Amino acid sequence: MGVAFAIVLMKDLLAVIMLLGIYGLLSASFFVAMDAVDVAFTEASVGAGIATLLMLVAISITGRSENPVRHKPFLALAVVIITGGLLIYGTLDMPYFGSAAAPIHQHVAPRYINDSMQEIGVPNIVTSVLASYRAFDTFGEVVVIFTAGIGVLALLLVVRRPKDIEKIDSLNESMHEEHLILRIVTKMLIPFIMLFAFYVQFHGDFGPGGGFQAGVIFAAAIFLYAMLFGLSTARRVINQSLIQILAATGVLLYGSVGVVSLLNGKEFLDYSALSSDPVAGQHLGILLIELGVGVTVASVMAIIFFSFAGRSEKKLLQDNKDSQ
Amino acid sequence: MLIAATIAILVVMIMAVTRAIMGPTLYDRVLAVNMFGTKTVLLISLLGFVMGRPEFLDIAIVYALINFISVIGVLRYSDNFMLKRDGQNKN
Amino acid sequence: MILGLYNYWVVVVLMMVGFYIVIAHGNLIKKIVGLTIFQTSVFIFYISMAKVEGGTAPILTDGVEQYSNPLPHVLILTAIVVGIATTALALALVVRIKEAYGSIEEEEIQEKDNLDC
Amino acid sequence: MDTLVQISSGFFLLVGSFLCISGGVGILRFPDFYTRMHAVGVTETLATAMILIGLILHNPEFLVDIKLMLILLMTLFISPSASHALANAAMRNEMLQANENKPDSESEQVKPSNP
Repeated sequence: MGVAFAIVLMKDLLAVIMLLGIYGLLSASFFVAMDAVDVAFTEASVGAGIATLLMLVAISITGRSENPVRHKPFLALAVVIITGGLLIYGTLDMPYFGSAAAPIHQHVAPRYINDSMQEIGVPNIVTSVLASYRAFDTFGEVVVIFTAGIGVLALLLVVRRPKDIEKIDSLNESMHEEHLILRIVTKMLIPFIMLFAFYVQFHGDFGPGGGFQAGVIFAAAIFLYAMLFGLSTARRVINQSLIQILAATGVLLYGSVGVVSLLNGKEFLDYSALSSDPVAGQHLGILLIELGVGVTVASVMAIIFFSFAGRSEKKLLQDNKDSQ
Repeated sequence: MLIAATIAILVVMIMAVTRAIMGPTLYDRVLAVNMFGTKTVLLISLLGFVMGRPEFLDIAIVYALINFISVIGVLRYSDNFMLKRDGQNKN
Repeated sequence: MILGLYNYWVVVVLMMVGFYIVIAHGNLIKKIVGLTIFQTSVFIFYISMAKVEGGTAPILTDGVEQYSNPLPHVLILTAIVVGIATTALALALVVRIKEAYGSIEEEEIQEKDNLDC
Repeated sequence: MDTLVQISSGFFLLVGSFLCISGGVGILRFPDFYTRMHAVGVTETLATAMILIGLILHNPEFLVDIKLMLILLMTLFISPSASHALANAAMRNEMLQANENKPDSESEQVKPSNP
């Protein structure tokens, strides 16, 4: 909470973003304390890692200082205090924290907790709800992520001329001379990170993890590589059109699992149609759609990062041109 | 003993946050964030033991990795700022 | 036992901090940061509702009877990833605004718009 | 034997906590960036290692031990290299500023390092 207050007061955007990183870490440890391990997993990789990075790249383009607030903030403060007061008044009717008799725990949750083992056969309830009971919902979310990826690509796509690439390369080389130790450590770490991402992907049935987290971790490995070895190198390693196709492939994989179950005479995304044994079918279905989610998330995150970093390099190049 | 260690780490986390808020320079802040991340890794592992389900250490591994990545990111993009200023000062 | 509601108060305070940033600051990046704080407060709200006293993480093992409610976890898990995607989109828009207007301060952008008409 | 392991685990945890606290005091009280970096270095490697070793001794389960060791190994890889990068960047920045001798509007000056 204190961190949030400090964010209000800070003028230097870089410091704000650093505090945002701390805020993400804090809320993630809060989620662990609240037993939401899957959510903590996601928040750790997304809120503390990716969000901070994207913000950093964005402010490296837009500049880091904030203008002082010129008008008096009293009106805003009044609005905020009144709204907050009303909300707090509203909480007086809420069930107490941690009480097992709260209405939220009465309706569908007991069914998930009691029956999901027989119906789905996956120990991690979060995964079974995410990928099976509420699969349609998750499908919508994957499509949203995909759309956001397309949007970022449409907004920030930079066409790179070969001449520019050479300049950027020389710029990068001068910058990376000091990064020798980091580069070596990173070289050792990246295979490990990718392996870990696969572990998270396929272990999601039994522990915290799943497609969303694995995708983000995989993308984080790509970010690390791109940051330390230069964007052009990373682009050579990871083909741009390939990840664009992969992003679409993930969504299609997800959707086609649903269509297959539809063709087999069951409802959309009802995996028991995939195999003669319903539980085996559920396993197969969850595996496939988690794979789809993971592929989509990883490639969309990579697309977003590459677009932002490409813009940032272009800006850097222009600045250097202006100053010469 | 586990609880004592947890409390100690919480105290240190508060100290790191103070430094991150006060921090006169950018690097102090990065340092504090880095320290905070490491302490979070420890806190997660300890919390797992305190709550009696220590099989969730995967989260701690992710934290360690993400922490590293974000520190590198901060340094890399603050390098960009430096380069920019460098370029401006040359003319 | 009104103190049993403290989790909601924390959420409300965080939410209001985010809200204040969004309405009182002119810098667009700062606004996005405010939105992120707001968003996280909603996450905390859901997750704290899911917590059951004496419960444990919703991963089935032998010998544990009381689990926390898995449903909010699912909703928030996807919400976080969707949140980062939308944040990225917002940042992309900010970058384009910067390139088009040369500024990311709300008032300066408005002034430029007024000049244009 | 069992009590011995428990006692040593408690000892490691205690030492780790003490080192953590001392590092925390260090990061608050030390006068400039490089000394603070030293304090953080102590907490990041030694204290982390101590606490993780304590946890490894505390826990008999094999898989959990492996994961803890993995975390330990990674911290031992990651934090020194991160600290190195940080110190390197700070050094370079300071040198840049010393060369230019230009007052910096953004709050980024590293204070001269004589306490």
